[in-house]
Amino acid sequence: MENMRLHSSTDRQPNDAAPASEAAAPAATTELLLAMYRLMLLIRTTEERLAKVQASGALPGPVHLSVGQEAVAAGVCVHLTDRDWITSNHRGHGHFLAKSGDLPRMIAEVFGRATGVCGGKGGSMHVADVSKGILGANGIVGGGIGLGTGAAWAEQLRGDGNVAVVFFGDGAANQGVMFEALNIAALWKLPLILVCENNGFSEFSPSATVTAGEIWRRAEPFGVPGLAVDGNDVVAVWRAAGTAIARARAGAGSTLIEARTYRLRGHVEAEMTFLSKAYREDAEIEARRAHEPLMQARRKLEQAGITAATFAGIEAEVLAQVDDAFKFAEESPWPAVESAYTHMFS
Amino acid sequence: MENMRLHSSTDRQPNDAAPASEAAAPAATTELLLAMYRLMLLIRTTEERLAKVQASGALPGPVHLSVGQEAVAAGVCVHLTDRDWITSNHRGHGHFLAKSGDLPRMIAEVFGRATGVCGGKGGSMHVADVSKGILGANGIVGGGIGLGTGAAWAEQLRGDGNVAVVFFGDGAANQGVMFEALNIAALWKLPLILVCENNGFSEFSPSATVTAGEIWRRAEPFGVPGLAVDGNDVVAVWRAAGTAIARARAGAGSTLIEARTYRLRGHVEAEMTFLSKAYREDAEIEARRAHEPLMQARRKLEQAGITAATFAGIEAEVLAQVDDAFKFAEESPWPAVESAYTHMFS
Amino acid sequence: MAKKRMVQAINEGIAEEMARDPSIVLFGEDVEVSPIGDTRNLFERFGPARVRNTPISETVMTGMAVGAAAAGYRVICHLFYGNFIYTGFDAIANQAAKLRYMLGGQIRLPITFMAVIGGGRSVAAQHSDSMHPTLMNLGGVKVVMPGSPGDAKGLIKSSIRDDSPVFFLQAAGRGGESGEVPDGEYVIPLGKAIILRPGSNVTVVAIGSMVKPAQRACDELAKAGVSAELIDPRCVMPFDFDTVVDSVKRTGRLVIVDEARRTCSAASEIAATVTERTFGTLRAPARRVTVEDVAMPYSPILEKAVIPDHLRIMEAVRGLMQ
Amino acid sequence: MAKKRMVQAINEGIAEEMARDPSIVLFGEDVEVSPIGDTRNLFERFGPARVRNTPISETVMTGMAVGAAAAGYRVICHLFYGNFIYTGFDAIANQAAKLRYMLGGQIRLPITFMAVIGGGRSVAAQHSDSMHPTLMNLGGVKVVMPGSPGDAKGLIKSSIRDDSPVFFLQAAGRGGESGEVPDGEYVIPLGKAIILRPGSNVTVVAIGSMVKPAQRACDELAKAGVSAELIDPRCVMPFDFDTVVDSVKRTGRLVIVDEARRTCSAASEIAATVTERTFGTLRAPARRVTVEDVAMPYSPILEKAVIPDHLRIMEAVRGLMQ
Ligand SMILES: Cc1ncc(C[n+]2csc(CCOP(=O)(O)OP(=O)(O)O)c2C)c(N)n1
Ligand SMILES: Cc1ncc(C[n+]2csc(CCOP(=O)(O)OP(=O)(O)O)c2C)c(N)n1
Ligand SMILES: [Mg+2]
Ligand SMILES: [Mg+2]
Repeated sequence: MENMRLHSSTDRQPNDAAPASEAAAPAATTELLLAMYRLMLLIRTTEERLAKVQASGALPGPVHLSVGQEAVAAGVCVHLTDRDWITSNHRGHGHFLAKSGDLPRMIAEVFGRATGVCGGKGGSMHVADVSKGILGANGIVGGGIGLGTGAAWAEQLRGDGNVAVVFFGDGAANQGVMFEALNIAALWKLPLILVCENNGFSEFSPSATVTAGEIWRRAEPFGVPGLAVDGNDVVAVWRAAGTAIARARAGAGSTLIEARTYRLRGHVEAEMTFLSKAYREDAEIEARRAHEPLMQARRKLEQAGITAATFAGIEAEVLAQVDDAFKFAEESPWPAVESAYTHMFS
Repeated sequence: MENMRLHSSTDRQPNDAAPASEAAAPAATTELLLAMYRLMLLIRTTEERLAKVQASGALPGPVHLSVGQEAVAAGVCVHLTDRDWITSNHRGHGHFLAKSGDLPRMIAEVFGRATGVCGGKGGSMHVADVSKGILGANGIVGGGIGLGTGAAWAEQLRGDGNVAVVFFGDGAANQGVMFEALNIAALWKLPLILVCENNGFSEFSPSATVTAGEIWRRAEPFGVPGLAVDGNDVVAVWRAAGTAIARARAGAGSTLIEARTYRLRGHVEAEMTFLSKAYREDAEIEARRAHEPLMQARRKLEQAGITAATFAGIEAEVLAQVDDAFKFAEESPWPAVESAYTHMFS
Repeated sequence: MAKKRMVQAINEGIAEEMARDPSIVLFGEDVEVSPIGDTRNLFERFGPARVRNTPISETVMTGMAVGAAAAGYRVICHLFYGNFIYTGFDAIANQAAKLRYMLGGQIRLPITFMAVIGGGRSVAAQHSDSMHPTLMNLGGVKVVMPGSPGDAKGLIKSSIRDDSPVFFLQAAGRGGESGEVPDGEYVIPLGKAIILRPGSNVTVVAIGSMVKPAQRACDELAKAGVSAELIDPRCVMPFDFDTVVDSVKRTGRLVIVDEARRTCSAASEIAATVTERTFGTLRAPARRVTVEDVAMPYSPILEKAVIPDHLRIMEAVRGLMQ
Repeated sequence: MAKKRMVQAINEGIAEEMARDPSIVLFGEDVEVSPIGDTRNLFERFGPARVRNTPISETVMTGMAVGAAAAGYRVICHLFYGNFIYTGFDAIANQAAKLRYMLGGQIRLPITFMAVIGGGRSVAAQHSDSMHPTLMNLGGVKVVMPGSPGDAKGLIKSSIRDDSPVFFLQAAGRGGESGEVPDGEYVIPLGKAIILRPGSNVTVVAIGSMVKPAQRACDELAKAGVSAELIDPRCVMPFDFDTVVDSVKRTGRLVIVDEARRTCSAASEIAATVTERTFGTLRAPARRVTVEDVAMPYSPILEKAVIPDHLRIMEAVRGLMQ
C-alpha cells in the first residue's frame, strides 16, 4: 500500500549540489531515467484510471488531468526531498505523486472518503501531503505562488538548504502575483523555483491569445534567471531543474523555468458535455501526441538497452499499485458528518 | 479664477501625430518650453504653499507633494487634450494641474470645502476633474493602473484616437496589477501610456531595497516598448511622452516610461513628527536639489533669450493665481452635512 | 414565454441588452466559449470589440471595469466563480464601491459584475463561497441574487441598465432548473422582493440558491397544516425590508434561509433589521438557517450536511411554531 | 504598570513575543522605520532576517504569510492601513481562511495580520474602512479589536501565540490615547469580553474605536440617572456572546456601537444573535449605532457626522428607555 518512493528525506541525490553551469550539466544515468519513467507511468496510469472512473460517474467533483505533462512533475521532483516544499495548482495529481505523496490516500481524497489525505474535505483540487512537503494543489489560479514564496522564505530562515518549488500554468503566469513573487525572490534571494508548465492553454484559451511574449523572459527584468525547456523531455527538465535547485540550495536565489508541454486531455474531464463548441482541433491533439513524454523516455531507455520484459514488469507493478489504490479508495468509508465542522481553527 | 489652460480639447498639438521614431524626435520650441516652465512653476508654487498651510495646521488631512517631480506631469500632459484620460496616485496635485484641472477647486478640495472638485469628499488623495479627463488621484498604490487600463480600453472602443496615461510611482511598479496591465495592453494594443515616476523612494524605503532590476525593462517581456528618461528634464520627458502618445493614438499600442526624478520633500508633509529616525541623509537631498527641473528649464530658457523680466512676470502671474486659489478655498463654506450621504449610488 | 434554464435566461437578457445599447461591452475569462453558458454566442453576435476573452488577471480586470465605466461604457465584467471576486477584490472594494463617492458624484459606474456562487457540486472551498454579505457591507455596490430563471432574466437586464456597480450572483449548484422566462422586454426593478407564496403562520425569506429548498419546505409544511409565506428578496442590496416587515406583521414569525456563513450574513442583517421594525408583533425570535462558520467541504456527504436543505428549514419553522 | 499609548503597548507586546519565541518573523511595508510606531526598533533588536521591509505587493505578502506559517514559522504580516487588506484579499479569503480546513487539518497557520482601521483623521474613503465584518464572515480567521492600550498588549500577545490566522485591527483615528499597560507577561484570551462598567438599565456593546465615545456616553448617562453596562468584546471573532447575553438578561436592553457600515455589520450580527438568545427578556429592540452605508468622506465636518459619537450613543440609549 506504500507509495513508490524515489528518495527519502535523507538520501538526497548527489547531483543536487551540482554547480549551476551549462558546461557541468550532468547526464542522466539509465537508472535515474528508468526511475523517472516509472514515475511518469504511475502518474499516467493513475490519471487515465481517474478519467475512466470520472466518465462512469463515480467521482463527486471535477478532475483536471495532466496527461502529456508528466515529465515536468517527474523531472523536477526527483531532485527534491521531503523537506523541500512544493505547491501546485488545480492540475496537481502528478506533482503530488512525483513528490512521493501517498497514492491510495490521494485517490481516496478524490473519491471524497474519510481516508483521503485531506479527510475528504479538499478533493482533487486540494490534494496535499504536508509530511512529504506537499503544500497542496490549489483551486485559485496563481494561489500556489504566494504560498510557495512564503515556504521559500521559511526555508531561507531555517537555513538547511531546502527549497520551495511552485508548479503553475501558463495561465497563472498572467496573475500579478507571479511578478510580485519574482521581485521579492530577487531582492531576498529566496530559494524559490518557479516552474511554469506551459501546456498551450489557459483553460479554453490558446496561450497566445491571452499571454503576451514569452513567459520565461518575464524573470529577466528582476535579474532572476529565466529559461525555457522542452517540457516533454524528462531529461531536459531534470537537467534544468537540477541547475536551478542547486543554485537555490547554494543560496544564489530563484529561477523561473518555463516547461513547454501540451495538455492531451481536456481542461477538465467531460468538458465537451458543457462547452458549446470545440476550442481546438482534434488534429492538433494527434500531432502533439507524437511528442508525448513517456514514449520519448521509453525510446531513450530502449536505446540504453532496457528490454521489453523490464518495461512489462514495470507496467505490471504500476498497474497493481494503481489497482490497489482505487480499491482502497472505493472501499473506504465516507467521512463522518461531524468532520465538516472541524479544522477551521487550530 | 480660471485655471491656466495650455490647450483645449480641440487644439491638439501638431506633434501629437509624430511617428514613433528617435530620428524624428522634434525639438521643443521656446514657446512650448516656456509654457511647460510656467506649468511647473504653478505646480511648485501651489505645493510649496500647501506645505506652508499644512505646517500651520489648516489642512484637515495628509498631503503628499511632488516638489522636484514637476517635469513629469508637465512634459507628459502638454500632449494631452481634455478628451484624453489620466489617472494618478496619492501624489497627484501636479498631474491634476498639468492636465488643466481647476486650481481653486483643487485647493478647496484639499481644504475639505463644499466648493472642492469633489465637494470635499475626496481630499488631496482623490482630487479629480472628470470634465478635464482627470479620473483622479488615488489612495491605493497601483489603484490608478487598472482604472487607466480600463479608460484606455474605452478610448480604443470609441476610436477617436484618445489615450489614457497612468502616473504611478516606483513603489507601485511592484504591484502585480502593473504586469497584468502590461499583458492586456500588449494583447489588445491599448492606447495606454504607463508613466512610472521613479522618485527614489517607495514611501520611506529607498527604491533599490524594494525594487529589483530596472523598472523600464519590465515592459520588454510583453513586447511593450519600455524606456527610461531623465524625469527632471522636461524636454526629455516631453519628447519621450510625445513618441509614446503618438504611437498610442496611431493604434500601435502601449509604452512604459520610467521617468527618473527625485522627491525633494517628505513622502508626506510633517513626516518627521511621527518617524523615529531619518530614512535619508540631508546631504543627499541637497545634492539632488542641484538637478531639480525648474532650474534646469529656466537655464535653457535663459539661453534661448528669455529675460529676467519675463520670468518675473510669470512668477507674479502664477503667484496671483495661487493666492487667488487659496483665498477662494479659505473663504469657501464647509459642505452641508447631508452631502455625506449622497453619491454612493447613481 | 417558454421554459428555460437560468443560464439561458441570463444569456437571453444580456443579448437583448447588448442589441439595445451599443455602449455595452462584456469581458472575462473564456466568455467566448462560455463554460457556464451564460455568455454563449455573444462573441459571435456582437464581435471581438465588444466581447473579449481576458487573461487570468482578476486584479486588473476589476480595475478596468471601473475605468471603462467611468470613461463612458456600460461594462459587464464576468468573474466566473464567486471566489475569484476575492482575487480582484482591491478594485471592487477600494474603487468600484467608492470612486463615485470620493469624486463627489462626478462619474457613474454602470458595471455588472457576474459570478456563480455557492456549493452543491463538490467543487470545494475555493469554488463554493457565498460572499454576498461581504459585498453588502461595502456600501457602494448593489447585489442581485435571482431565485428563478424568469427573475434572472428580468434582473440581469435591470442590473445592466443600472448606473451603479451591481453584482449579479447566480447560484452555481442548484440554479440550473428550468422555469418560465418571459420573451423580450422584461425588467424587474432592483430592490423589489417577490412573495412567492402567501401564508399566515410564518414568513420565510429565502435567498438565491435557497429559494428552491424553501419552496419544497413550504409545500411540505402546508401539507402538515402550517401556512408559510415565502419571500424571495431577489436583490439583497438594496433590500426590500418593507415587503418582509409587512409580511412579518401579519405572520408574527420569521425564518431566513441563506447559504452564506452565519456570522455577519445577510440572514443576520435581515433578522436584526426586521426584528427592530416588528418588535411588538414578533411572537418568537427570528431564526436563521445558514451555513455554519465553515468553508465548503468537498465530499458530497459533508457538503450536503453543511448546506441548508428543506428539512433544516422545516425544522426551524416547526421550532418557531411551538 | 505604566501609562502608554496603544502603539507603544502593541510594540512592547510584539517585542516580548519575538524575544520569547525565535520562530516569530515580522514583515510588511516600512516596518523598519514604522510610520505607525507599532513595529519601531524591532528591526534593530531582532535583525534583518526576522524583521523585513517588503515592496508594496500585498497580493504576494498575504500568500507568503500563509506559506511561511504552513512551513513552520509564526508570522506577523503588517498590512498598514486596513483598506490594503482588500488589496491582499485573495490569499486571505481563499487561502488563510480555508487552507487548514481544505487540507483536513494537516497544517496550522499561526499568522497575525495587523492593520489600522477606521476614520477620524481625514484620510478619506480608501484609508478609513472598518472591514471587520468582512473578516468575520470568512469563518476561518479570528478578529481582534482592542479598545485600550492595556488590552492591546494582552491581545497582541495572545494573537501572536494563537495557531490560527488572527486579524489584529487597531483603531487609527481614536486609538492613540494613553492608558495603563501591565509590564511583562500579560495575556488576554481571545474571545473573552470585558465589562468596563457595570450597569442595570441597558447594555452597551462598543467595538474598538467606539469604546471611548461609549465610555463618555455612559458617564453622561449616569449623571442623568441611566445606569448603562458597558461591554468591550475585544475580539469579535470568536465573539463572547455569553457575557453579553448575561448582561442583557439583567438589563433588558441592548445598544451596539460599531464603526463598520451598518449592513451586515458586527452590530447586526450581535443584534441578531443576542436577540435570539434573550427574546423574552428584551424590553425593546436592540439598537445599532453604526456608520450608515457610506464610504468615509474626507472633510472633517462630514467625517464627524458619519462616525458615531457619544451623542448618538446617548440618543440611542434614551430612545430605548422610553
Ligand atoms: C483566480 C482564478 N481565476 C480563474 C480560475 C478558473 N480557472 C481554473 S483553471 C484555469 C486555467 C488555468 O490555466 P493554466 O494556469 O495555464 O493551467 P492549466 O489548466 O493549463 O494547467 C482557470 C481560468 C481559477 N481557478 N482561479
Ligand atoms: C495598496 C497600498 N499599499 C500601501 C499603501 C501605503 N503607501 C502610500 S504611498 C506609498 C509609497 C508609494 O511609493 P511610490 O509608488 O514610489 O510613490 P511615491 O510616494 O514615491 O510618489 C505607500 C506604501 C497604499 N496607499 N496602498
Ligand atoms: Mg495552461
Ligand atoms: Mg516613489
